[in-house]
Amino acid sequence: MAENIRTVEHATCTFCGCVCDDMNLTVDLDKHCITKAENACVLGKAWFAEHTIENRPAATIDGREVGVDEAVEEAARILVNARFPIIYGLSDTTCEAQREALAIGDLIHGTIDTTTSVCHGPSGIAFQGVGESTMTLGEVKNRADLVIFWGGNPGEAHPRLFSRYAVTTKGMYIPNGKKDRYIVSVDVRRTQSTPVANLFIQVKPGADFELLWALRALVRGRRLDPSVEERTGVKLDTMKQLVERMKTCRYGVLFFGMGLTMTRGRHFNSGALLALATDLNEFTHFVAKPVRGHGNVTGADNVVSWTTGYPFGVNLSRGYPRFNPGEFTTVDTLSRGDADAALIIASDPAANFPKAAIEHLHRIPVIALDPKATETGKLARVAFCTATYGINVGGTVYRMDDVPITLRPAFESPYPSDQEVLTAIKNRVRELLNKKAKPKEARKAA
Amino acid sequence: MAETMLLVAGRTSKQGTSLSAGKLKEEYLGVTSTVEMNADDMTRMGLKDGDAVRLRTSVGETVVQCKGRKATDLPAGMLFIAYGPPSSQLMGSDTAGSGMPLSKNFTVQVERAA
Amino acid sequence: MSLTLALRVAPQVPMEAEALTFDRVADLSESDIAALPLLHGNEKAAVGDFFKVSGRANGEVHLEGDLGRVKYLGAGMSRGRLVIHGNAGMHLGSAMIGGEILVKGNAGDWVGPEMLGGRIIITGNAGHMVGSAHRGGTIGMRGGEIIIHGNAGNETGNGMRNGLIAIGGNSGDFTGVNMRAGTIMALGGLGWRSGAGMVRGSIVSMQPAELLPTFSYDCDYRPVYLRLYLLYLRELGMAVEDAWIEGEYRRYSGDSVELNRGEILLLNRQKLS
Amino acid sequence: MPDTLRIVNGRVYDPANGIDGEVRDICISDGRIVASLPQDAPRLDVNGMAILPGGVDIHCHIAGAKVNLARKLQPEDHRRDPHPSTAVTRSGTGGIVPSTFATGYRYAALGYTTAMEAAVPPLAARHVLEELHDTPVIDKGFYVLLANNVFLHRLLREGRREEFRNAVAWWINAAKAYAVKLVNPGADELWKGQRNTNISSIDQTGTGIDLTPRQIIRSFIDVVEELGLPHPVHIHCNNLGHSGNWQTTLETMRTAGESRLHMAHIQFHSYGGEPGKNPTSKGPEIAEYINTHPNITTDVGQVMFGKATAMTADAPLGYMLRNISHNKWINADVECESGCGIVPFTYQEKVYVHALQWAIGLELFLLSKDPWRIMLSTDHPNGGSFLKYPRLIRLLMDRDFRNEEIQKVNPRAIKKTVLLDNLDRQYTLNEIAIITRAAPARALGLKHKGHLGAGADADITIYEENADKERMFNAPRYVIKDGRMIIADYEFRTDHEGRLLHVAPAYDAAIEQKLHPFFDDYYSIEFANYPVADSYLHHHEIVPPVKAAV
Repeated sequence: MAENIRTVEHATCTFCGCVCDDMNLTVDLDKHCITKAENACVLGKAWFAEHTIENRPAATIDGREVGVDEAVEEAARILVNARFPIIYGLSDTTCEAQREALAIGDLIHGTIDTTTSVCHGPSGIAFQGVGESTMTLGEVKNRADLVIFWGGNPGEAHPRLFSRYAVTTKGMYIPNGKKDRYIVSVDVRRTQSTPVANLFIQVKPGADFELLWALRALVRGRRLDPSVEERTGVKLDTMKQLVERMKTCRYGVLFFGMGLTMTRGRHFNSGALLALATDLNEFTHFVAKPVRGHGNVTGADNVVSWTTGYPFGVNLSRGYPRFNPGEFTTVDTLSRGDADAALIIASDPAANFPKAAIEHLHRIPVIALDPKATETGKLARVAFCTATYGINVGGTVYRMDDVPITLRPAFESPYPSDQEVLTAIKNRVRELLNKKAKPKEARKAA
Repeated sequence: MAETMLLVAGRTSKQGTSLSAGKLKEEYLGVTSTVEMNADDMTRMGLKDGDAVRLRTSVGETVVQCKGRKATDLPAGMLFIAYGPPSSQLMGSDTAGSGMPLSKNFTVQVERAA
Repeated sequence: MSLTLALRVAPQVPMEAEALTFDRVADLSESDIAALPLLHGNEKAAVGDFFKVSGRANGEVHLEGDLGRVKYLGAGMSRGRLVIHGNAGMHLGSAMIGGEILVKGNAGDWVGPEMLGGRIIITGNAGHMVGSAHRGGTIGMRGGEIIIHGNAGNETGNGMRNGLIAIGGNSGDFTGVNMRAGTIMALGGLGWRSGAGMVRGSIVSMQPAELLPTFSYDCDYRPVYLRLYLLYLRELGMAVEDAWIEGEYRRYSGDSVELNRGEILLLNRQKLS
Repeated sequence: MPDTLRIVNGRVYDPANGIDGEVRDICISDGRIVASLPQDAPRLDVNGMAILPGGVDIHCHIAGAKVNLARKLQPEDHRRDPHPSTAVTRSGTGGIVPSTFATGYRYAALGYTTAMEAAVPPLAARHVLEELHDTPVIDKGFYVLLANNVFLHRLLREGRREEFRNAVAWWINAAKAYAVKLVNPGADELWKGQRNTNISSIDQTGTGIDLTPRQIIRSFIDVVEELGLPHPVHIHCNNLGHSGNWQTTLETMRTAGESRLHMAHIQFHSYGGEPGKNPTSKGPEIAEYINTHPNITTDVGQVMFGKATAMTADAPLGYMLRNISHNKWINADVECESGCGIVPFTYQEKVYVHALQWAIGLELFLLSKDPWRIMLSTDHPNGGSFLKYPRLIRLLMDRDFRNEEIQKVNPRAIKKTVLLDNLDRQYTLNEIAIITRAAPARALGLKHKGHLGAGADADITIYEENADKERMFNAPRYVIKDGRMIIADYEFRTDHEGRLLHVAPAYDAAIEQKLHPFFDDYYSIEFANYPVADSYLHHHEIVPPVKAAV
């Protein structure tokens, strides 16, 4: 039986934004499953173990099993007839598939948004306001002697951030790993990430901005009202000590999570943190990095940006890209009832979005692509079961620090890839649009 | 008698691993239907692990099971839940020109579900 | 009779109607107005597909119906008066230069972004980003007036450089964030973190507010300009109490993270007789 | 679309073949220029028009990680300049850092058919290739950043020359690059590891790496020569933008001895004066050195007034500009390889320093005697957009226009230059064809580009002649790429995917045994996953070495 066991070295896990590319996979080709994922964390092990070939129809229309071609036809028809079609998701698929989704958006004059808008979208807005001093993760490994985690719980959401990139790992100027670093954690509650920290600062809920702003004032030597202690729950002495540590370290890093982006203040919370890192460069080298969620959400940001000039929340109604979060982002286009059709790729808004948005998804024709059964797939008019990226499908993904990595798929899937389905939809959309345009042109000629 | 508390939604390992298994599977639905609560608050409210509580905001409500956490881990008046369909029921949809609904740190009314 | 455009077909998806400004329609016939372009979702349409056009402009143009989904009404307008009998959608009076827009209803997000001059009056509530800069930009409203009788959302006057924003009710979080100059008067309360990153300019409120730790108390005083502003707002029909005109204000300067030359004035309620 | 075409009745400007405005037929077959075609081949009559080879941009920043960061950074700039789709082309946005599709189309609409992205850390090579794949019409390639490569420094420090050469060749192959780029050699360790400090002299010691910039530069010049790369070392010198940096620039050129060296955006390196104080012009001195040293080629990096974006692997420079402009700022460290700084910037006519930079660029153009060695660039988008090239061409071709413009700028700056000292040279159309086409193609070693002789790529631009050269160069009437009519009568007729141009120097694979452990210790990605797979090349061409590798 040995010939039906395959090993894949240096494979990449696409579960979270760490995108660790040192997986050694053992694959049972008969059973279509990965039996062992060496080096994977608890999340990665589940990711590899659970993505087997399930017995699901490759395509359904209104829950009825159909051929992929028929589903493509119906999907194209929905998109071509819509006046405000939205395309959403895209963070759990390859850049190659993302590019096809953008091409469709261009053809149908739709609205394109990714899961970034409900993840670090606010950090993206903040970035557009203040810029960002940042780095690839290897710099943290090699150089960072001060690492601050703010408003996130990587211990549970990004388990190998600590061991592979940022805390215990040894690097060029950090020969002893954690011993050579000082770790600070700032959060509203203790989490599984807290024990790793040399210093835990518990900030009152909703006071992250005030604390960051106070640190900025201290870094710049500016006036600060003593009420800040009461407001943030953090002693002024603690703030001053932290500021001193930040100014005197050699290479400081601020990692931040959705404790900043999802709470009141949103992009201004992220902006305050980015500005703090920028300010500190007057004294030493300091960088910041949002800890991104899904495997290729950073790739989605990159592809949407290079294609349209904007990272997410892009509308093409006028035949060219426009950007406006709050207007063209998916929570808004759904809960306001703007969208009249939705193409959702590798994401499950029907399970995670605010109630009002989910209710609108029930009212409009939805096309869903996902390797797994989801709430969104359940309500979709057209649902495709696709092969899983990184497990069955090759392509490119970007790590949270913008480093692109090529996938090494483990075994073949009977299902088409997202890219294949999207390419088929794109081609059919183009044909339908040409047909639609022709009678008009003919009229004009006459 | 409902009490006002602050709900934090977030990710957990268990949510992550059960997510890979499938979001319509029992384990995932279980993980996302459990709210962590300060143990002292629970005692005061006469709640024990596994009891059903109703969480309500101006947007909607949901019934989930509660689970106690030490006061050092979770301050009094704070709740934690893994993202999922139950937390969605409580979220408002106004993104204030950002695209992001407030998904963490929002006030909820908490009471024992009958 | 004046020119009236009455909505007769409700848009099914968001509509963009930058043609509906005084400038564009004032000198046109009914049929020419009906032929002006609109964008209905991603489809090109004409004003006449959705509106019944009647009359001729005599200094005023009236829009009737619920236009809550119609964006860019009065965008770039430079003269005349546009009266909207109903709600207005997003980007009302975007980059407006002159004239007046009156909304007898509520307005969506982005009222008067990057506005240069003229006046916008909203009898109901306005959304977020009133008089603000667009994302990535630093220059918000540079002149003119926005008068909101109800409440306004977050980031009112983001990056504001000049002009007046007056809000009869509450203003949301980050009122006057990153403002460089100009005046924001929120007669109701201020949301969280007002004036964050402000360089210069004034934010005024009649209600107590919790300010950022980077704002510090200076003095109590009666600024003369404030009386003039309040009298002016009363003239415009806002409910301005005598005590506010007579009252003393606590002055806080900030944001110390920036130049510390902005001010927040809060009515000193203890000293009210 | 016929695959043959005879273009008749146009004036041909093909300096590489000694043709200066003669009326000649140009024949195209299967994407190449051919000596003749049957008489019945389809014809295009371009009476009254000028036929030039397609433009070649030897130095610009159009794709990759830093460009995309700069793009994402400036929604307010894109907003003003949308790029709508057409029946045959994709949509995008313009502004100072256009989206990829808009970049390709806009270069084509300017008559350019080749452009070289000038700075890519190898770790981001995959990214740049993905973006270049989405940059339509033009042929393109990129230069890989190696001057601050920690592993290469290690080999140099230990005198392991043979391994150094093999490692350089390995890296070029791993990235699929076209040339070797050095940026602020040896300075990254000071920036990242020693509290944001910088190098101030080419012979500086105490760089944290036990190497001087000069040692690094000389080693790369030798190795690139040994590898026979078609383009020599392409260098962004130390001290860019600092007053008094002309000495560093001269020293850098002297380091090359008789070897070929391409000096990037030399305008930014031609400043006199004291460090920290206002600069003066050393344009004439730098031009003189170039005039007397035929081994040196350069592109100017002209500053054009208006919006720009500084984007550079020279991170300390980015920070300096941030402190001047107080604009939003990006710093992006790339492990073991590079740094990066980005700042939106606006050049203003009345500002002394900006006007001086503008004037020094013009001095360099006008004082350089050999147009084959001074090429047109704005270091897009650092000195201004590539869309400003037509205006720059008019400044060079039209003395009266230039003098009018000189009157508009800061007079104190002009007095520091020789621009008003009877510098009345006007570039001829033939010389413009050299500095925008023939010379960059030759400097790049692209034998099939920059000319219209038989065997050349059929990359052709046809302009309506116009006394106003800005208008003339703003919009060619026809643009032909690989023999296909891309633009006719000023409109796009078809989309097209250009080629990726890269080199593949030979190396001893044993070097991988040395590299592997270093990657395990200090990189954050697996060694096996680092080299870029051929699947990213799509439509590509390997340009052979100018001589066999050693």
